[in-house]
Amino acid sequence: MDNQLFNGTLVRLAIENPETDAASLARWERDTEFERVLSHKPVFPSGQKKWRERLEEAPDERQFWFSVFALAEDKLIGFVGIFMVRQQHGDCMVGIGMGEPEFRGKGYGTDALRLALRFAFRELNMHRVALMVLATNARAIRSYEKCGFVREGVTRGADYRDRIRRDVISMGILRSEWERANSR
Amino acid sequence: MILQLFEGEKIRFAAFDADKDAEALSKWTHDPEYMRLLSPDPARPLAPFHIKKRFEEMEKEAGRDFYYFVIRAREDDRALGFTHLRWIEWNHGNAHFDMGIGSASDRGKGYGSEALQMLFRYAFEELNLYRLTGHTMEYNTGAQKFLLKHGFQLEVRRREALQREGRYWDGLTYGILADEWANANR
Amino acid sequence: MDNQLLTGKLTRLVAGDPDKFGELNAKWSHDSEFFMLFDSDPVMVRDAKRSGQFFRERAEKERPGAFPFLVQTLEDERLIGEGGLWNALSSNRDAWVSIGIGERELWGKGYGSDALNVMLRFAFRELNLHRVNLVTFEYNRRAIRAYEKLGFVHEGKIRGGMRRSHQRWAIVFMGILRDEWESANR
Amino acid sequence: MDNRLFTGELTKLTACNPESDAKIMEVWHRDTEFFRLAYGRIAQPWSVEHIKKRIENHGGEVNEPVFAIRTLADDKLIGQIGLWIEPSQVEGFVWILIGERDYWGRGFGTDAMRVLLRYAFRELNLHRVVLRVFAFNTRAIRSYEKVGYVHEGRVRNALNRMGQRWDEVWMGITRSDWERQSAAPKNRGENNDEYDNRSAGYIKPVGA
Repeated sequence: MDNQLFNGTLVRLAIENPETDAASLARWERDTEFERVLSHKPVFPSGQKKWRERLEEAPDERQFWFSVFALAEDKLIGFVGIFMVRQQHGDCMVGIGMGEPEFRGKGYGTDALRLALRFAFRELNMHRVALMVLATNARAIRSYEKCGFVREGVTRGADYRDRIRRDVISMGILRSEWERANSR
Repeated sequence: MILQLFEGEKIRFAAFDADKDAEALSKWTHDPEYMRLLSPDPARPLAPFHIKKRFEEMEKEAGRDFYYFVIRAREDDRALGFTHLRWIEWNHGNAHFDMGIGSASDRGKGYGSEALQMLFRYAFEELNLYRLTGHTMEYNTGAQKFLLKHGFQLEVRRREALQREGRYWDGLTYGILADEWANANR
Repeated sequence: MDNQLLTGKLTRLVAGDPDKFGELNAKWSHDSEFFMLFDSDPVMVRDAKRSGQFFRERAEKERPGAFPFLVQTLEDERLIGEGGLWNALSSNRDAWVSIGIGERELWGKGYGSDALNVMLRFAFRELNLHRVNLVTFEYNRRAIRAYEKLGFVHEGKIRGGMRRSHQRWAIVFMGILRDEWESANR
Repeated sequence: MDNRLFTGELTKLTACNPESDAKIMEVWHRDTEFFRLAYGRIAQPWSVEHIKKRIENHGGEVNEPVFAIRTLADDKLIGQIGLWIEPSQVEGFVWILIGERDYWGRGFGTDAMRVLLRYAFRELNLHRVVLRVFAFNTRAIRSYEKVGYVHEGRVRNALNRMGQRWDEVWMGITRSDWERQSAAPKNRGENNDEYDNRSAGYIKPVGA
């Protein structure tokens, strides 16, 4: 049995702690460059109090959000989550955001994503995991491809910001593809 | 392209935090000049309790469609004022905005101008709105100059719409289209 | 535009959180004479917590036409009394006013009259009211003289309407019109 | 004083009755031409329950009177009219909708608006009344002009409807506009009841 489910090589996943995590989330959301890549909803600084309330909401079985800690420094650097879980279809989505800029582009995100996939396939017994990413977010797309995600479709001009329309790419990975990618 | 929407040079936009900001807003409402420049409603001093209550009511009434920012000074993070977008009609791309700089000593330093430019960018480039509407009063010549300087046009004059100091004053409505702002900033 | 709307010669009107009203009323309730002059309900000593709760409920249910104030001295910013304008946003353009100085060592020194005069200025210059009503008790002679000096006119009384210390007292009604106040303050 | 304050020449203003009115109004709201004349919001079908709640939630407060418009002849519910009174008690924001199509363009809306204005100026002591109307609603604009409203400006391109941008037209009527208008001879020679007599003093006893 794999008891290191939540420990990777560079990061570990932990359940969110409203007291401490809300402060970081409130700080990260002020970086709208980061926020706008992350979500299609209008960015808005909802503030620490609101984040605290959201984190304290009772978890439901359709979404599982984790805080991502850098192992060496034991520092909260981002979050990752499996959400929109549809048990009867074995389908879900994954979302990831590396809040601390100095930990981006160094493999921490990819490692956290791998842990989330292991959780989705091994623990939640999902059949597939999907995600959506801006066509212009090349670094994220490379990380997803490294984890075994395949492009499944494009919604043309779905993101509209700064008076520019951008495509949104949807990617997915099946359990079989994930098993193969990880048995090598 | 501007990537940071909430960080200006001299100011930044922050969420309203009842514990931190109710005190400052309450102090401003004790200045009749501030209250009378801000709204046609009867000016009255508000305690922090009332500030929080009003904010909750505004939030409940508009649900998600209420974007309220506290304007904070970057130098010492003190609250300078507020600005918000309200009554948003997504199907028409319409919104009303309001803005206030709390203490007289903070006015005339460019905080309002920078806040308005940031609000324009947020309204037209993040929320993709079509136009913005602002209101002021006949005796508030400062606000009128401010609005005209930033590209607003006078659209409606409601004759004798408010009464103060024993006489009637007109209510003024100003509007600006997204393209007009974009062209002005080309 | 008058920017000293809420400031008099000796006092200014400020807003107060329910807890602050509760704390002050609890303190002043131990001076039975004050409450006999200020209120018709049987006097009772009150504790700050329960008193605060009472004012919180009052604030929750506050109707738009209610304008409660605390009275603060200008020289040392002490909170020395309370009052307010009630039912002030009616189509009759009138309102009820109340004033009480809790700190007894300041009685008879003009603080009450000054605060009441500021409230009348607020009523006539900001709320554009036509008249202000007040009710007091026959034995409150010092207050009645002060109201008369401010321009209030006796408009009627309920003979023997109150019973206190084994005696019947009249409930006294007084009123002042806007132009009467304006000429008194020319 | 007069007990016919809420009565006009073709209509009368009555209290709304959520139970019976909501069923009738639900039919009105199926008609998107009506919906788009009356509201700027997104047109969508409203259930009877939804309308009942709207009636119950609005019109209770003293600063937000809402009336049902009924015909004098047969007490038929044909529309709604309401006022939102600014906290300063100086200005009232009026809105009117006539739901029954076959009563459009026959003076019923104009009559109801006249009754509302008399109520606003005589009973509520407002100083002025203002309204917004969409530029494509030319029939309503003409009706408001007949009643005495003055054009006060246009919010440019405020509406995005039927594939086109439309202005929002703002019209206002002050007490003095209204006194002048109601004292002036009626253009259609309607009879002059005591409310429109030339003497400014409406306190004068009836018929004196």
